[in-house]
Amino acid sequence: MATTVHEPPKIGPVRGAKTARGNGGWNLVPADGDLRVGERGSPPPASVGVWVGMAAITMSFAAFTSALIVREGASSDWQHFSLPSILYINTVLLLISSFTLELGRRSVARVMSRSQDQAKAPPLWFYVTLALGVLFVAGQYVAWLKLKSEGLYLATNPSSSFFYVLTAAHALHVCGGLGGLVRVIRKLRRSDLRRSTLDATSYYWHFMDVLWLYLLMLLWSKM
Amino acid sequence: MAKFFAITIVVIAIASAIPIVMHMWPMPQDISVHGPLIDEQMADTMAEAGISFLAAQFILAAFIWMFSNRSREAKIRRFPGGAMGLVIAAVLLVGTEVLALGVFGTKAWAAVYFTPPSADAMPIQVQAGQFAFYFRYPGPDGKFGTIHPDKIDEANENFFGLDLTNDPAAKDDIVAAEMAIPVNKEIHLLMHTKDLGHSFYVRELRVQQDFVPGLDLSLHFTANKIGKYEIVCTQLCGLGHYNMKAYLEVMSQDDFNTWLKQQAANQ
Amino acid sequence: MHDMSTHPAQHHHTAPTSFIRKHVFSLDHKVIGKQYYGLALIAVYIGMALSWLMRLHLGWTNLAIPGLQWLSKTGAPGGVMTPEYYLQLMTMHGTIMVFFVLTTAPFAGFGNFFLPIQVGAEDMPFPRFNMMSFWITFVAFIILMTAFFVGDGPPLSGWTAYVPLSAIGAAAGPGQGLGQILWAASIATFCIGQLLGSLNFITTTLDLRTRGMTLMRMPLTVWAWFITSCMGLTAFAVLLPACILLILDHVAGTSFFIASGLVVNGALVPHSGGSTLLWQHLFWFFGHPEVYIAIVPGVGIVSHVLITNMRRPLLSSKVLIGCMATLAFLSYVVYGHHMFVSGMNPFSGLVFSFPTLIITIPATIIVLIWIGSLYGSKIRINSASLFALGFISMFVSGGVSGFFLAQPSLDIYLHGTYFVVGHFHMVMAVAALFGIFTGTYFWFGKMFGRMMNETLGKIHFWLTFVGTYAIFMPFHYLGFAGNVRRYQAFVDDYLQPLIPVHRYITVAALVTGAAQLIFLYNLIHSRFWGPIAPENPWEATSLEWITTSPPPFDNFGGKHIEVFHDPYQYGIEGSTNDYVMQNSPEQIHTERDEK
Amino acid sequence: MRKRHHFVVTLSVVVLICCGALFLSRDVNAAGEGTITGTVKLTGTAPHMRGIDMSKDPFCVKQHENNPAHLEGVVVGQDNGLENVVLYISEGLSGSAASETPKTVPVFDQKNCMYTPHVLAMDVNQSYKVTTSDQTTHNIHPNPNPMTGNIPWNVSQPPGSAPITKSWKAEEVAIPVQCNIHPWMHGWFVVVKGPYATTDDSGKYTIENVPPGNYTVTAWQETYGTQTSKVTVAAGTPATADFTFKAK
Repeated sequence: MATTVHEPPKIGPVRGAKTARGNGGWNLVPADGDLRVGERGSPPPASVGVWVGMAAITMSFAAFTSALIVREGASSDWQHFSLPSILYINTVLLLISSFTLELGRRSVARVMSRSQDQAKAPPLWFYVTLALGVLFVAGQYVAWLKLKSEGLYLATNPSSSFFYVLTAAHALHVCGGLGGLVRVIRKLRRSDLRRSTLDATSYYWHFMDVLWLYLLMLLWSKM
Repeated sequence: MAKFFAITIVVIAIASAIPIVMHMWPMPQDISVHGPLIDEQMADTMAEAGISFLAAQFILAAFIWMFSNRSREAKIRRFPGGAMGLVIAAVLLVGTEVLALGVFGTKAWAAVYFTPPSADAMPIQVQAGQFAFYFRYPGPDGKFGTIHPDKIDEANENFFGLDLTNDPAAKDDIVAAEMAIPVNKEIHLLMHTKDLGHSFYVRELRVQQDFVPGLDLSLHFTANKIGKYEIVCTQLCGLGHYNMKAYLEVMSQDDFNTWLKQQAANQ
Repeated sequence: MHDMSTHPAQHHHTAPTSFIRKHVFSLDHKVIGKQYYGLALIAVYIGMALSWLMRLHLGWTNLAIPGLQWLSKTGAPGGVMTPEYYLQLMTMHGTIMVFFVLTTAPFAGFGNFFLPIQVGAEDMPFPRFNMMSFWITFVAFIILMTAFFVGDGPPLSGWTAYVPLSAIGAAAGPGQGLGQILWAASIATFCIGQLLGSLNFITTTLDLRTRGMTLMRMPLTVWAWFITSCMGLTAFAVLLPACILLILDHVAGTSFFIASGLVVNGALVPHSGGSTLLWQHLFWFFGHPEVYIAIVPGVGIVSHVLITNMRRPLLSSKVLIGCMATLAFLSYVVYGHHMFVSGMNPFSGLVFSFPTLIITIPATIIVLIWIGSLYGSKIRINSASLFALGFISMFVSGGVSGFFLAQPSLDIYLHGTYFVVGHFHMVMAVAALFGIFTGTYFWFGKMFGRMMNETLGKIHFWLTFVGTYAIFMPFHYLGFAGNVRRYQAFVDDYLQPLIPVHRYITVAALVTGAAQLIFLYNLIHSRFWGPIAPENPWEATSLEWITTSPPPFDNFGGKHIEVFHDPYQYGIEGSTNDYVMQNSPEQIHTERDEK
Repeated sequence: MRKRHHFVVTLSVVVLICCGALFLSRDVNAAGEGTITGTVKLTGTAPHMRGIDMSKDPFCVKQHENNPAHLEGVVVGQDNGLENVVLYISEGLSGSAASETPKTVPVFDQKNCMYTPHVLAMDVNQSYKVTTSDQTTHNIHPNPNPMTGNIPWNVSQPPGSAPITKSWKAEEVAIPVQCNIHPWMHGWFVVVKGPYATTDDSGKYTIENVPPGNYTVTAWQETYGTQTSKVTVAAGTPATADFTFKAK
């Protein structure tokens, strides 16, 4: 809201009269009480929104987890199997992608903070990240094929069911992240990328890492 | 308008209370040993809930009556005690109230669920299925034959999927479509469901328990009044849910023995 | 600093011109709010029609309802409802009402329209998400409706869709095949829509408050919507996975919920080892917060309207907010009280029982704050305030029956009877609807630029208020008599004598339902021919009243809002008007200042 | 003018003759069709059919106060005649004879909480009627084998509600029918191609309208399965095929 200038508030005539008692129980700040919205600007919505979104996603996966634990305990038909080793490669890919994204973000941020106009050409790192992300999803798919070849299908056993469901859910969210990344690159090209969008996207991406590490641990301990 | 509204609230409140006070649709007479605890608890709760209901509605009505459509000049007056007073009052009054209810309620709950059935309790198995109950008595050997779901064949009345050729325990099991129990004898009811979630509800026994697929629960109770009562299903189980019922006959020990002989003969 | 100081809300400041962008795929939170409200309106009348059919059938079981056979030939041959069709209608009634009325209208509908305005924002931070949120919800509604017309109709497993009934498929009963899948798909879609909505609500509240709008200066409605969206964010995020697992059990042959060795309709079910209670836990972990998602916005709206019409602030808004937050929090730790007799460990029954009883404390405080604030106030009687006061009465009536159901020992007797039906209709359905009516009569002018007809409004109120008591109080009595719910006919011997009561309820329901047509007429008529609404018809103080009715595209016409006061500066004496707008810079002396 | 007159007359004469010919030929055809008759008996002691406990539904109990209901897996009538056996032609039918579907509509009634008849035979695509004579709601739930292409259905019939008319589009011996509301209610739909018959309480049956030829007749009994025998049908004289099932 910096775009508009506004005059300092006029202080009106003081009414001496008493007001109602118990006026909501909060104390009156006469004027410009809270300036967190205004010139100094609030944390832009994107970076708040992304946290809220991550909270929701966390909740969903918490639900999946509790379902998994309850279902495992529900009966003795839980079949253990060894995770396809490609998962570990995928993990490394994802971690690296986070790193490259961070490099890209830093470089763009540097330009942004220096001058109004921002880097026209999106740094190479973004494309690397994109590629790694795609590789990760593809890798997950390979992992599925591996399980299929072992005769472990979605309905074979609760353990395999949960494996597919969890990996699929996570892969879907990663695809969302990829979408965001593409958007960032496009905006950079059009040079109307907002810092907050960039940060939000990268937070989300790192969150996908953390989530995946958690899932890997869960699967590793349960499968 | 406002005064009329206040009156309406009072009238509705009283009208709502009358059927309760007059016992127009009372709970049926209790026939179980643990029942009195529940009934007592019900009465206490009714008293407390009723009082708070009437009090709240009356005060609401009174204030609407007193303070609506006042002149613009009328002064806004402050509620004596203010918010904090109310909060403290609420926490103390309601807090102690619900705490008391909770503590005493626990007694009734414990009477049903925390006490193990006595050693000489009579085991009866009830199997729920769309949309009927079937009851099984272990017979002379006192052992239930194992249930083989793949052997369940209603067309030939093998409701429990018993293996009558190979399973000695199953041979003398007595299966009936109604439940008969001797009076003043503790019953240990083993609950099994054939297909979906159902529930076992006998108003007079003050007993309600769901059947959970894949999870065999058990109940125990003692009926102390002879008579014929209805067992109904209270867990939505499909199109015949409303018609899923059976009869519970509480008999004297002798009548029960003869009844059991009859059933044995029908097998 | 091109980005830090500006908000995306300002990035679509030029109002759209094309009809589609303006009224259909609009990014404007106000249009989206109206769209949600419209959806709820359609849904609520469908749901009401369903309840009429159900009531008729319960009163006169073999009654041929003319025309019903056109809705479903097999479901109602010659207009006589079959048992399965009754249950199917019941399921749809519950699902439509809970999801597409009680969640959409007070939360998504009014919230979308007024939350940004009341915090002085120009729009939601993520308008595209906001638009998607509505259209996804709309798709969910369409999916649910199609269930009426496919295969053997909608599912019959109730709005709780307990497994394995809902997971096994067509063998379990009519509608349990395709119908049930559509149901689960619809609810899953709905969850996504509401998650996007909640995301917007929370971010708006935290982020887009205008200059001077401290958290403690937000109107109570904003607080209510904020708390609700926090609940929505967590609750729907749990229901979504649950629905996915249900669909997989249904179509992909997995066994999350279906136990071993089930023989349904003479055939052994090919699943094994699933946990029946797992669904109930997941569902009710969503389900109980959902109850508060329905009622908390009502609490906010009612407080907002009451204060305006009492011409004084509440005794303590802080306490009210605290109570709403407590309710929200407790709703997650009490959900087990829906499962007292469903085979949980009896000890956990106790564990869930106490917090449930504790909930009555914040609820009581809320009521006491309202009643206490009524004391010594200057109540203005109009349709809005009547419904607000009616809400209090309903909230109390529905609340006290909670005393019973909170205790497992009494739940043994009352669980699964009409007592429960009476309880949740009173406290959740009717109370929430009263909240919606309150909001409608209060804000209609602001939303549509024309005032509603007060006389019709009052007639509507009297019929509804008396009618709902006439319908739902007897439900409790039936419950004490042990009348089991979800029965399409009362064939049990002990239920025969209760049939007259059901007939009476049916009549009451028909009349009260008819009264809602007055409301519909009032809405439509006022929308087009009502008197033009002034900017601030109720002499209210919060920000929605400083702009035109209806507000311009950017809410305040580019004018910059600065907030100097708490939202509810009423009862200020010694001047022509007894209130001070939230954005007026004049200073007020309170006794607190003098101390 | 006269010419046209002639033409009209001849045309009408020709038409008349053709009609007559058709009419007569139809007669001749019918006269040419034979029948297969016989008896189905049971040897050995019939298994004990357990009584049915209907105490779940007071209405049903009342209906059977004096005539207790029994299972109907094996129903033996006078001199060991086996009831509810379906006989049909499993081989040798010419396409036309197999394809034509009778116009009669067999009725499957729900009476006293039992299915009457217990076994209902019908032709492919022949429409049949399900009625209820009881004052309690019934539910009809046939479960055909999914492989056959017959579609299962599941509908309730409240007291006094209209009959349900349906038909099966594929041959299937036999489709179990049950009432979900009354678990003991079980019956059978037997869907066959071509002429069929069901034995009466004395085990007798007659398959009508069988064109002359050599056939294999199959007898189906729900408990004992099927038996076949070869018969030759000549115009006029009824061929006989008797069957004997052995009690296990």
